[in-house]
Amino acid sequence: MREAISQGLREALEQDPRVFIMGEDVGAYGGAYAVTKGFLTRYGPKRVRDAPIAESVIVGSGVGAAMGGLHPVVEIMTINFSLLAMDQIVNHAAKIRYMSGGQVQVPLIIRTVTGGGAGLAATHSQSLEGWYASVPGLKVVFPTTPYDALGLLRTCFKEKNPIIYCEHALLYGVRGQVPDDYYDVPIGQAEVKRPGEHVSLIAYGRAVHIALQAAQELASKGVQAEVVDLRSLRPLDTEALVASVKRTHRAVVIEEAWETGGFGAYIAYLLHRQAFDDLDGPVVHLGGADVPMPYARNLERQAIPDAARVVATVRENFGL
Amino acid sequence: MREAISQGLREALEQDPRVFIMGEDVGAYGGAYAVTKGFLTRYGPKRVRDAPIAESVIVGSGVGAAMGGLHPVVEIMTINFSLLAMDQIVNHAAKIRYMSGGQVQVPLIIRTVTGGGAGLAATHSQSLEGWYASVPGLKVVFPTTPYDALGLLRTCFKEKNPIIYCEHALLYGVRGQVPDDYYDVPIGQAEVKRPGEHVSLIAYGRAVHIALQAAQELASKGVQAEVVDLRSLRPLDTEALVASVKRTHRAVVIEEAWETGGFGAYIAYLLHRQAFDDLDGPVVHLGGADVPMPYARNLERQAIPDAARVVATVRENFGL
Amino acid sequence: MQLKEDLSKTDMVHLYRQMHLVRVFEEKCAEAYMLGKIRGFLHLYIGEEAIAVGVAAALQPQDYVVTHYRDHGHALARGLDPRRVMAELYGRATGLSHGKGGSMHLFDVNKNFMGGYAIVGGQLPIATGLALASQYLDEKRVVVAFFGDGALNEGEFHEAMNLASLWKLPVLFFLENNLYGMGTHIDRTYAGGRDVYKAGDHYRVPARHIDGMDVLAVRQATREALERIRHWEGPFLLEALTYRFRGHSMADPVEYRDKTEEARWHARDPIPTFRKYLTETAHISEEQLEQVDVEVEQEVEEAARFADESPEPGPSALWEDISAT
Amino acid sequence: MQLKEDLSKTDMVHLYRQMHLVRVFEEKCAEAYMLGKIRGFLHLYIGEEAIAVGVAAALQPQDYVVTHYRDHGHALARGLDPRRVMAELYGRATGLSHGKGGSMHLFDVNKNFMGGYAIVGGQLPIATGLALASQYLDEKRVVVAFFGDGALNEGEFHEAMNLASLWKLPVLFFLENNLYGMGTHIDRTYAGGRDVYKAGDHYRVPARHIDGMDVLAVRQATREALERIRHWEGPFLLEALTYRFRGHSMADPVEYRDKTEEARWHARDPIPTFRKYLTETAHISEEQLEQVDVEVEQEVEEAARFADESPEPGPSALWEDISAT
Ligand SMILES: Cc1ncc(C[n+]2csc(CCOP(=O)(O)OP(=O)(O)O)c2C)c(N)n1
Ligand SMILES: Cc1ncc(C[n+]2csc(CCOP(=O)(O)OP(=O)(O)O)c2C)c(N)n1
Ligand SMILES: [Mg+2]
Ligand SMILES: [Mg+2]
Repeated sequence: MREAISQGLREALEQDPRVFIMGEDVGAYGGAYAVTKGFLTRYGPKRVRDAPIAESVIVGSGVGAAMGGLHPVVEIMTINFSLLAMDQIVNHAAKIRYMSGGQVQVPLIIRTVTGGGAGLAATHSQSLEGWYASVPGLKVVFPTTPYDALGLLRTCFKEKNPIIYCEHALLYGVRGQVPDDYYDVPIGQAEVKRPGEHVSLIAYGRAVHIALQAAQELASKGVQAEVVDLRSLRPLDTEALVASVKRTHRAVVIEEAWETGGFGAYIAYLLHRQAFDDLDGPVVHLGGADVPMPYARNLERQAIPDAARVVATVRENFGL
Repeated sequence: MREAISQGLREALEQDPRVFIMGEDVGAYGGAYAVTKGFLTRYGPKRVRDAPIAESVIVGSGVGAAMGGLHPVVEIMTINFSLLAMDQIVNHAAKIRYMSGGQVQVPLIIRTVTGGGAGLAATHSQSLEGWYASVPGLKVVFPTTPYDALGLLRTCFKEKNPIIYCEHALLYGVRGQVPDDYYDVPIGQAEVKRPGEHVSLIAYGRAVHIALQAAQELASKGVQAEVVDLRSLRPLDTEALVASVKRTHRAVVIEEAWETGGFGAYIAYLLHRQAFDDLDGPVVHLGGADVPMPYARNLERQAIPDAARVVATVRENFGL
Repeated sequence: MQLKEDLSKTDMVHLYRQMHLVRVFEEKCAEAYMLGKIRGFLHLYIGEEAIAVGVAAALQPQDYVVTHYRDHGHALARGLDPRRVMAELYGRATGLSHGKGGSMHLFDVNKNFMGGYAIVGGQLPIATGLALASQYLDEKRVVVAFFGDGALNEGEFHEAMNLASLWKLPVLFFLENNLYGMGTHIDRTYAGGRDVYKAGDHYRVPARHIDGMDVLAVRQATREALERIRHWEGPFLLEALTYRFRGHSMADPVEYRDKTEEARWHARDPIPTFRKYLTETAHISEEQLEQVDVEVEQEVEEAARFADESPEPGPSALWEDISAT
Repeated sequence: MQLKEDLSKTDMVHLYRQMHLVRVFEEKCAEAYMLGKIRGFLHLYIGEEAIAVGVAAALQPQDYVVTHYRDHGHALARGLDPRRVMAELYGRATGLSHGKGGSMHLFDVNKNFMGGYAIVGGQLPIATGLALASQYLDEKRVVVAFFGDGALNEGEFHEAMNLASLWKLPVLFFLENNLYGMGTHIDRTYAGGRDVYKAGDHYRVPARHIDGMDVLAVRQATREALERIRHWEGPFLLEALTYRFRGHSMADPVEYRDKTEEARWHARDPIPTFRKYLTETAHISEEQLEQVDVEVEQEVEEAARFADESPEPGPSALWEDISAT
């Protein structure tokens, strides 16, 4: 996964002189999660820019540079720190095109790491991508396989819009096939990662892997779960989700974010709205525990949905 | 309404020496929306503190002062600017108690103005309270009448937690009875603002008034709509909402915030989950248009739900 | 004011014309606001015209301008069409942004006018980024970023100054110090004292302060600053002392200012001061200036008429311009 | 180092003891981390001990301490129970926060240790607020706020310095300048040059810089700064030059630093330096210090044993301490 993202960035740096990378420790350090390791030596300090720890000006100057004709990739080390740049993201990146009546474009990629599970506690384990997904003017993508990571990134570079590109710290090690030949993955298309007929497990990010694990366990009990990966939260491929639910008549939406007000609950709502008569029972939203993330391993495990919880949710709610 | 909030603040200043007010232009200017007019002269600069335009340190020093034994009221002029203080609100105010294992309390009231409709365009018309309502450790209240405004504020001052107290710019002029005798309104109790049997209109903030208007129109057509005012988004009085829907079998959740990922969609989800068998059809979520708020009056009107839209929604979805 | 040899009479009359245009335009705005034709917050620049006009006179067409919500002056001085600015304020389809941005968010890419920003301080990181683009693409454009004394205290000022200095980006940070952020005096918001330009030292950014009521001084200082910046010496900080004659916005009854302070500043009104200079020192005739006044008034009337007669944006405009396809 | 007359031998041995405690404690942490007993990010303070210990020696019990995520040194120097700190790092119910905060978020209200903050710069506004409470309640407490050279560039540094100065709040802003923020050298992140303490000028905050490898110098400078602050003269900025001997966190292979630079700093290790001073100048016997070493090692072993044997928090702890009732 790490290598796929890295490849996508290298391709862009090599093919488009307007592309550059800017962020905290993207250069000399090689990126907090080693995605841009070796880039500084390879592409030089004009293209790979270590920035001061100052999230607001990192994003804001990315917005300005995009307005000025470049295609910046800014890295916010983790989505938790994006709270310090939230004004630039929400009030500026997302709105400038609209407020200018379409005069100004903001082709900006904001790479960031989201999610919990690594023992980093409350300030460092949040899943805030749902907030960004609710903002008109932004796009939010979240790859879960190396194939999608590279394919989506390629598409991001063709976009003229601000995009939040989410990476999950615990997915960097995920392995998978990446074709040698060029391909890309369009933004806004969900994908059925595993077909099934009894229940739809709808998820994004690391929750997709949890859903896949759960599907495997369920299969051993004769329940065929379909796993649908959003791949992008905004635009949201509602059609694909509805289609899945119309096939299975049951759905669980799984995410790491807090259950209260979670983006997954919005998806559950949409499914009720658009497939009410096809449903055997209410869609279930399974989110993270409504607590600041605790440090202790046993508590952290309780706070993040896992395969066992998904299986139990399916069984309890649908009697499967 | 303005006077009720002002009264609540005056009472607290008079009764509790630990209470002080801090924010941009709360003193000499009298508050951007005149809520603290005359306070500086009356209570002096120790209690009523004009702060530099620096949202992060306004909230952050409020957090610190609360940890140090005071009960600050900080004013963020509008919720749009709270994006600049988001880290202090979400990563600090909300989490310090938990991260300290309960050692530290943060009794802090953050007053802010939310919503659109005044021709202020995209950067100044947002309804972000739903984001805050999704954060464990915060409470979010939103009064819609002078009675609730004073009653909730009194309760806020009894709390030891950080609270976002939302005011809607277009509701300051709302009139209503306020008893002379002491009363308060608990946080976490929704209220039926108008009873009805055919459909529940669930709303918060200015949308409550829109729902009331819609209910009146519907009544003239023989449809009795029940209007339920959340009064607080977190804690959410799910029980009261479910009870209403169990009576009416139909519901529309109305809010100004963007429809995508809206907090109202979460409420709709909860209702599906907890009252599925009592529903005649899917709960409908009616939010603001998924656009950055436009300036032009006609476009802005299109972007914010109004009574006509509520009525149409009820008729189209429930054939009423 | 000394006679400036490098300015032709035509140039000087143009400076006067532009200041007068901003003034008359905004007086018209105030009127339209009272009639409900303009809504929302309306922040008038009246009293500060010498700055926008002096700076604009020193800029090249390729330079970028970004500013705050008090942006009509900068827009008109930069040469934006008053009709389209007014139409924007009226929320009409013919506005610069089809009525979607309004008073606080003016944009005109054809003039490299890259926006009015309504979040205090929010324009400073963006200006820094535009300057980065200019440097990166070797375009030799300078970015002028206007901001107020209130914006000084936002963290973004600090972050932007630091980055611009570190990377030697071509930004002119232009502080319009009108002594107040809304109702709060700078002495109660800024710990560094009155010589605000000295903030530059902290970031190793060269800085100067000038009289913001003197259009020629503003123009001259801006020219000198731009010269330095254009040779890639990095950013520059200019502080111009000025005064906003009206309230912060139309809603502000201005109860926090001392009347004698106001009177002192009114006596220094940049427009009559410059007019006097033109007639007395530069020997430009009263008649010529009266002629300019008439033209300006006609231009503003025409802008208002244009705005008034323009259609509202169509309902589909709500959904347009959100994302590029 | 000169012999300090105002310090008893006991006091001096205590300083040594505390530095050694921090060092040995953290070496144990590194070991525990490799064994998977401590998780997440672990940021070691090794090399910087003279600062935390020197400052703590100058503080009064009522003073508040806030710091960043690299907080074990400040916690132990402030007198927090090593057993409960270690238990917190192990994520156990007996930890200071019942295992809910972890390494980056240590708190102990009994010691007025008001938190380790893992958002760079985030502690500075909070420190300012604690100081406001102290001033408001006339408590004469000073707040010491530790932060790194990386935090300098966050907007919150600016906002906090400005407000603290404006309102004359009793904060000691204590900059631990170890030259790097993660892998990035200060010369590439801060435009103001190497004499960072001069940033104080901008805010009219008095400032000094000192040798952060000399525990006595740190103690002395802190005492003097606190003296000034306590007389309500407002905040003070102290910059101590130091070096982190290990990586930023356990995950950091430290490939960005020059080995000769590292060696130069290792030669100035504050602990052997001070030990040498104690034996050679202050005439404290080797035996006495060896005795201290043994005690410290036992204390750390005991802390690790305590942590290891402590239970995990019970499942209901997940839902506790979110809101006060
Ligand atoms: C981040 C943010 N905080 C607060 C406001 C509200 N506000 C608008 S203008 C203003 C005063 C700004 O003062 P200054 O920067 O001096 O500019 P001036 O209005 O004097 O031109 C305030 C507080 C805002 N728009 N954005
Ligand atoms: C707002 C924010 N941005 C980025 C990070 C990631 N991060 C953690 S520590 C650190 C470096 C801080 O350096 P400095 O302030 O010099 O402290 P030091 O680690 O050297 O003690 C960074 C970038 C963070 N925790 N918070
Ligand atoms: Mg001002
Ligand atoms: Mg450092």
